[in-house]
Amino acid sequence: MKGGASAPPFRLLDARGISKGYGRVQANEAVDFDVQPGEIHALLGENGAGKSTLMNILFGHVAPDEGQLRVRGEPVTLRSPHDAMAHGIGLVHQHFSLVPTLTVAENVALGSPPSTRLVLKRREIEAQVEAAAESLGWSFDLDRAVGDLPVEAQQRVEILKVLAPQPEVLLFDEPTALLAPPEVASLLDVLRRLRARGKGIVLVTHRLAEVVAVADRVTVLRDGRRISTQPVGKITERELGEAVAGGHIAPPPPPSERRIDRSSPVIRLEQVVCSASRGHRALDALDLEVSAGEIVGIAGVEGNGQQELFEVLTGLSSPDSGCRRLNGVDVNDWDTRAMRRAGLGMVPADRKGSGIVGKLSVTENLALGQLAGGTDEDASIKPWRRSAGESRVAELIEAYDIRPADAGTHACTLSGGNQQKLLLARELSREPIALVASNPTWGLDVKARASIHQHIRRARDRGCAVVFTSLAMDEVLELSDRVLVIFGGRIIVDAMSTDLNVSNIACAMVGKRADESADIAQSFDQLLPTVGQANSGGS
Amino acid sequence: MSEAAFIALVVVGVQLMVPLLLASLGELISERAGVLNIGIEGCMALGAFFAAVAVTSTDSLIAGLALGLAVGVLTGIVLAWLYVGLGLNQIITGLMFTILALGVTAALFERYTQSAKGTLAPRLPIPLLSDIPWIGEMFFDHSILVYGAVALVPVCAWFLKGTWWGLRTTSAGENPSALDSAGYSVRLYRSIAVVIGSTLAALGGAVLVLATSGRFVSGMTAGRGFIALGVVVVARWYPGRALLVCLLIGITQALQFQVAAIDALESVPVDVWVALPYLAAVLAVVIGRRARYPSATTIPWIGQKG
Amino acid sequence: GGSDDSSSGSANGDGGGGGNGDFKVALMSEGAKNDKSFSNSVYDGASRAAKEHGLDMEFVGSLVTPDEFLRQGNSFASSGVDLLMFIHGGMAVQAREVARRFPDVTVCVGPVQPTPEEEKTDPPNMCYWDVQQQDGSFMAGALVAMMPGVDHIGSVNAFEFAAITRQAEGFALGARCINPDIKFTQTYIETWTDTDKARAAAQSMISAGVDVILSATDSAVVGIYEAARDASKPVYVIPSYFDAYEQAPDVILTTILHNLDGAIDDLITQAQGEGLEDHAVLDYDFVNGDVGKLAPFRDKKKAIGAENIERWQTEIVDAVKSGDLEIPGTVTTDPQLGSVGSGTKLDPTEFGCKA
Amino acid sequence: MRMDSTGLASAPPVAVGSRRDGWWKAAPVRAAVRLAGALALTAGLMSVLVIALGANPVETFQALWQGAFGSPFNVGSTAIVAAILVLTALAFALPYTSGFLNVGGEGQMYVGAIASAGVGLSLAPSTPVVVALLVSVAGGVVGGSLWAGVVGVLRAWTGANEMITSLMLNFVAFALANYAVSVLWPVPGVGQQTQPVIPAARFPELWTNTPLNTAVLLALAVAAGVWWILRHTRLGFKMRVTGLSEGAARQAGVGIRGITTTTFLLAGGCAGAAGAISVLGVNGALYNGFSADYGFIGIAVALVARSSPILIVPAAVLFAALRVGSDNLFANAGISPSLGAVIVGSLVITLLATRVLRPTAGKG
Ligand SMILES: Nc1ncnc2c1ncn2[C@@H]1O[C@H](COP(=O)(O)OP(=O)(O)OP(=O)(O)O)[C@@H](O)[C@H]1O
Ligand SMILES: Nc1ncnc2c1ncn2[C@@H]1O[C@H](COP(=O)(O)OP(=O)(O)OP(=O)(O)O)[C@@H](O)[C@H]1O
Ligand SMILES: [Mg+2]
Ligand SMILES: [Mg+2]
Repeated sequence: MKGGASAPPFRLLDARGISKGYGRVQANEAVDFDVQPGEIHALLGENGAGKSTLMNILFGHVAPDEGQLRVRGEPVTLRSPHDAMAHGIGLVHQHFSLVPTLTVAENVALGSPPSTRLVLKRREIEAQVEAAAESLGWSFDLDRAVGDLPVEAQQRVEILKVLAPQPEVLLFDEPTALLAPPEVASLLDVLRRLRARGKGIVLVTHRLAEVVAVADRVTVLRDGRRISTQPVGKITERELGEAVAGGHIAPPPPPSERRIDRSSPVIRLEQVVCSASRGHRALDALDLEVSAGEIVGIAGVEGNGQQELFEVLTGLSSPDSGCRRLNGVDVNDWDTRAMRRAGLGMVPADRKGSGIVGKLSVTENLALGQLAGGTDEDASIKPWRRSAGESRVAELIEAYDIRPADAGTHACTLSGGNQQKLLLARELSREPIALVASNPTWGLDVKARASIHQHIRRARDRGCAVVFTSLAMDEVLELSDRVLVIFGGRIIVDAMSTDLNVSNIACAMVGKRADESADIAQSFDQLLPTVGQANSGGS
Repeated sequence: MSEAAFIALVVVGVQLMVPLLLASLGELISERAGVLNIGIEGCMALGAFFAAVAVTSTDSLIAGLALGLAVGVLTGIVLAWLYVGLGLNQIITGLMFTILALGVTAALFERYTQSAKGTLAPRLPIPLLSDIPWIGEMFFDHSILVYGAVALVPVCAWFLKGTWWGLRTTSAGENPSALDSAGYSVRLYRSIAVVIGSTLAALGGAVLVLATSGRFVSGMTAGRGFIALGVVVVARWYPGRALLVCLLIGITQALQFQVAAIDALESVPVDVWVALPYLAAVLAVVIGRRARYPSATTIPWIGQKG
Repeated sequence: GGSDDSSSGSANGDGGGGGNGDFKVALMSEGAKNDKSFSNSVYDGASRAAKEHGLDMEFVGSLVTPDEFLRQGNSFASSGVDLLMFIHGGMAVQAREVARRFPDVTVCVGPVQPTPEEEKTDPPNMCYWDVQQQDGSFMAGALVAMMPGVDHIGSVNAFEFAAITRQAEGFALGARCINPDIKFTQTYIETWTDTDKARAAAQSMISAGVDVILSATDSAVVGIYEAARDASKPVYVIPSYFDAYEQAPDVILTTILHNLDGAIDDLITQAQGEGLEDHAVLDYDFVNGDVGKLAPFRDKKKAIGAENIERWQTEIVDAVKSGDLEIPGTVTTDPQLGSVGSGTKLDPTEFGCKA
Repeated sequence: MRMDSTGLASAPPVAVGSRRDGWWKAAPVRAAVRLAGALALTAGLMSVLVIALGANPVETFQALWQGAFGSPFNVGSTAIVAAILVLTALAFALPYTSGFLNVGGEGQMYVGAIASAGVGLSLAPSTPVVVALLVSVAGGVVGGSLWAGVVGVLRAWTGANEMITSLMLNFVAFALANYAVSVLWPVPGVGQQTQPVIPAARFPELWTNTPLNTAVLLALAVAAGVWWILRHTRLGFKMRVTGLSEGAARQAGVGIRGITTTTFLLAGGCAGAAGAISVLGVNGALYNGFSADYGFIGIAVALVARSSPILIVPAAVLFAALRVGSDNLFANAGISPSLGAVIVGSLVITLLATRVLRPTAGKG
């Protein structure tokens, strides 16, 4: 369903020549951007292209260095978000700006325009929130702390918060980044409904499929500059992708044809049970086998046990019951150090939090991967010694194309993609027998992603058993030899990637078989046409 | 233990509770906004000293409270500037501030403090309530300072839960970027919380002086500010619970003076009593390990990133 | 006698006529010179001596650690003082070190007595002074026990060590000298300065029925006054060292004047006059130095009762003076009152009590 | 304090050196200007206070210098206090490097002092010098180590906030010291101190007629040892990694519990050695209240030295000079020695406020 294509009489919000620099980085440069009533205007761009900066400027949160803003044709200066709210502009932030310990109602209240009153009239606020939620067909337990809600409910609170002051222009900065496909579908539905009410909507996203699915117009930013603005109807996903990346993207290589010996899996979980902090079973009698030379991808809606699975696989936690085996040996009570010593490699989801250490040099970060060994002799890179193993470091920098190729630079100065390459270099240089990865390309742009995939495939070809979880369904289909779907702490689908399509997976991810929920399947076929077709064609 | 001894235990416990309660409330508000103020021991000492200065020159309870309060506000502004304005490391700044304030009061004490005066805060039995047997004597026959401090508990609770200020202050401590992106100044709300917190702590110091003849004695705060840090964790950042915890600590300390009335306690070394509140705080932190500081505590706000 | 709070520590004796203007004396103490207690009394005595004999006198208070005493002492000694006094019984080691290094300086430490070993190893310029603090509290205890209606007495003490313990135990023993059945309650509060804690301790005692409280702590005593004021019956407080009557005229019964000022004055006078003999030990007690004299009773005469005061004078004061009543001590040769609980265990009749 | 994945302060912005700007904007020049500003500010604040106390600021600062370095005795005093501060500073710096805040150095030093006094006074008087000294020092080191170990173990196994527990345990240690002097090993007739340790257990003199003794060498050796551990051992690398990112360290297979406990044991050992120096090298016995906040001043020293075991030595000398020099204030300027604490506090705060010091928690 596409919204009104006819040109409306005026622009709700019109930005001309917006520029904003942060030190040497020019985040926005002479950007023109506008929103009309009753349209969804998508904004695309690589990481760091300046999308969030533009949104923050439109919301009065960041002052532009240059440029002019008009609201309904009137020139305005937005000194703070309160000004923006007063002009009917609302922003759903890229990173949740919710206070986890406050209730739903309190969070919504926090986002409302300043009140001169002292007393917080809880009843009044709750009534307002309830009404707003109902108009979108949602219902909430208003007294619950937001931190206890699942991610998609938090997203809704975020939206309610922005809708409370009745804005005319709604800016959504990557609202779908943390959502799984079914939730994305329902969110897009909300956007359509808001559009139908005549609101002007800006949608920032990395997912081209979403743009094709709901947007009326699309603007592409690159390096802070506007590359193009055009109606969605006349553009293909491929063209969009190329516009964003600024070049041609190679198609992924076909899945490997090699035969895999599954008789003695490297990693094996048998009936593993693991409880989460809130008491319920995060992993519920889960079985998993990963053999040498295969890549197993695990798809699933966030919060279905992926985190706990990663922890159990890497020895960060131990199963409550059931059995964990590495090369056939029972390793239930091994910790991470023991698992690593036995040859396990791991790539965590938050590379800056628990992957690399920003304030250490590249050399030191590489040494980190060898710490688990008991003695100095186990390590080839020893920054604490005089001969630190420089030649090995140089070798790795070259092999993994880490830029800049300087062993002494602090890892925090590397770009996200290079940080991830460093992490992979660290883990794969040990020639692990198994690699466990969580969202290995999260937040990376297309080129970096391709490079990471290539390194993982090479490891597989060397005989490494690879298992990874990802929230991106297309990544799972693209990279895996075998696809599993995790739901409610169990593996409910286990099939070769060539036997699956997006619809099967999408249904499984919400715990339903395909025939039970034709509408969901349908919406996903529509949502991800290219990937869907590619795979259904192969089955 | 006799009835009279029990009543005395609670009465003394309630009185010992008061300065600690005020300091704890101050710390609590400041931590709710994301500022760990280890300087409250210093605030207490300054509040006590200046309350004594006021009292010795005017002989008035009001003057003592007023000067203690004013000094608390000033101290709070300085601390807010250091913690929030400049974004300095809160723990180190707080510790150094305490060393500084204790040194200043000790140096000034030798020079300025004069002789003490008579009772400043006489007992004020509450009509009717104080006639209730046991309870009346234990809780409703105290000085105005005790009632005042206890009355501040619901005020603080309401401030935090029932007002827009409280909502924003809590946000400043839990997720300052949420407050910032809603268009409010994180620095402002944190600063106000630090000022309120320091003022309450200074009042705690003033009460210490006003409840004992209006004389300042160097070292009279005796680590209460540090105990307050533990109280806040044990109370999980709720004013009502802070009241309970402080009362419990007060009564435990009062127990020390009842050893004569309880045979079983006679053989306990005095040092155990002295160490008890601190050990209790350690234990509470261990048992309540899930006691979670407001997420942004000790992290200075340096503006929105990205 | 009040002191001038705003004066600085040094009192240059220009008033005294033919004094020895070159003689310098320095005193070091834990407390502040205006603490209305121990240090204040020492300071007063030293100022008096300085004025009388025209000496240079310096007093530094608020010292905490032993190495601070040592450094401060060293700093004074090297700046050329003639008499250096450590006003802290626990600083004998530090005093000895300074005395060894500066043989021309007379270094005195007290209130404490040397052990026999120390006497052997000390340099000759080392001296000790002591005040028998139990004498005063013994007599105060006896007086209090004579008061109508007093059957329970108490003592709020700072830390548990001999110089404090002997005060509390002497108080108990003195009271039992008159009334063997009198009840005695005491608490160690482990602080010199926490007024609120002192108040709480006193309050607890009062609720247990205590009628008179001895203060064997320092500036925290103001908390005890407040507790006494707050009591529903008349309760009296007996502070020590410094006639504090004006601080709390309503509740102070009398003050035990350990005559610290007299002792210090006497010591300084001796030192600047003919000089102290080698290895001097100046032991001041009630008989030889008025230690333990009680401050004037003023309006409390009535509460005590004129006839009781008379009886006390003859039965106790005169008896002590004449030697009929011998108050036990705490020194190595006579350690009887040095331990906690001794005051309630010893038999008063052994020392010459009538009852 | 480490509170759930949060650092103390976020990293300072990376300085962007720009060659186009004038020399006066170069980083070292600006740092020097800042330092001078901080010192001037502290001196100004102190002058105000000194004048308020009725004394002459110039005389006061002269007296301070005299007191710290004016005579061999004073130099020796400064050196020995510096030795204590080096060790208490290391007790803060080591955990800080691993990302923990140990504000319990004062208490750990107390327990070290209690232990070494206990050992030193119960040895037979005939014990040979080397043995007696070694055993007594070891007693102090073990005592401090165990006391800090409690904090480490609680942090490692129960997640108890180490800042709060170490702070609270200070006060418990004070009570313990009081118990030792009044009940365990009292001197009859005198209060507030234990019996003296045997002479053989005392640090041998280095410079006659001054307090300077071999304890200074112990402190320097420990500082060098800590530097070596942090820079040149696997353990040190693990400690630094843990400090920079606990999550990364855990995933790299570093046993966080072991590192936490080890760190606190080492730190407590340093503080315990400071206690041992105070008993065996300064006072000869355990005294109630023997420390003039040395454990807390050690935090300031470590900060000024940016937790570098090498820089801690000169920083300790600076703070020792302030501390020792202030004892001379009264005799020569008529000012309360409490001013020493005031100077330390305001100096550190001004250094922080002028950004000369920028402490960051490791977790990055
Ligand atoms: N507060 C800031 N200080 C310094 N640099 C900033 C700041 N905010 C953004 N930048 C820089 O500006 C550029 C644009 O950032 P922006 O967040 O707008 O990118 P984006 O397109 O939203 O990227 P993403 O897809 O990762 O969200 C980046 O290089 C970023 O590092
Ligand atoms: N603190 C810093 N100091 C120096 N250079 C930096 C710093 N942070 C980022 N850079 C540089 O700025 C550039 C942009 O960084 P950014 O993190 O925005 O990259 P990115 O868009 O995430 O890249 P990638 O596609 O590799 O993920 C990179 O070349 C990086 O090396
Ligand atoms: Mg963005
Ligand atoms: Mg943390």
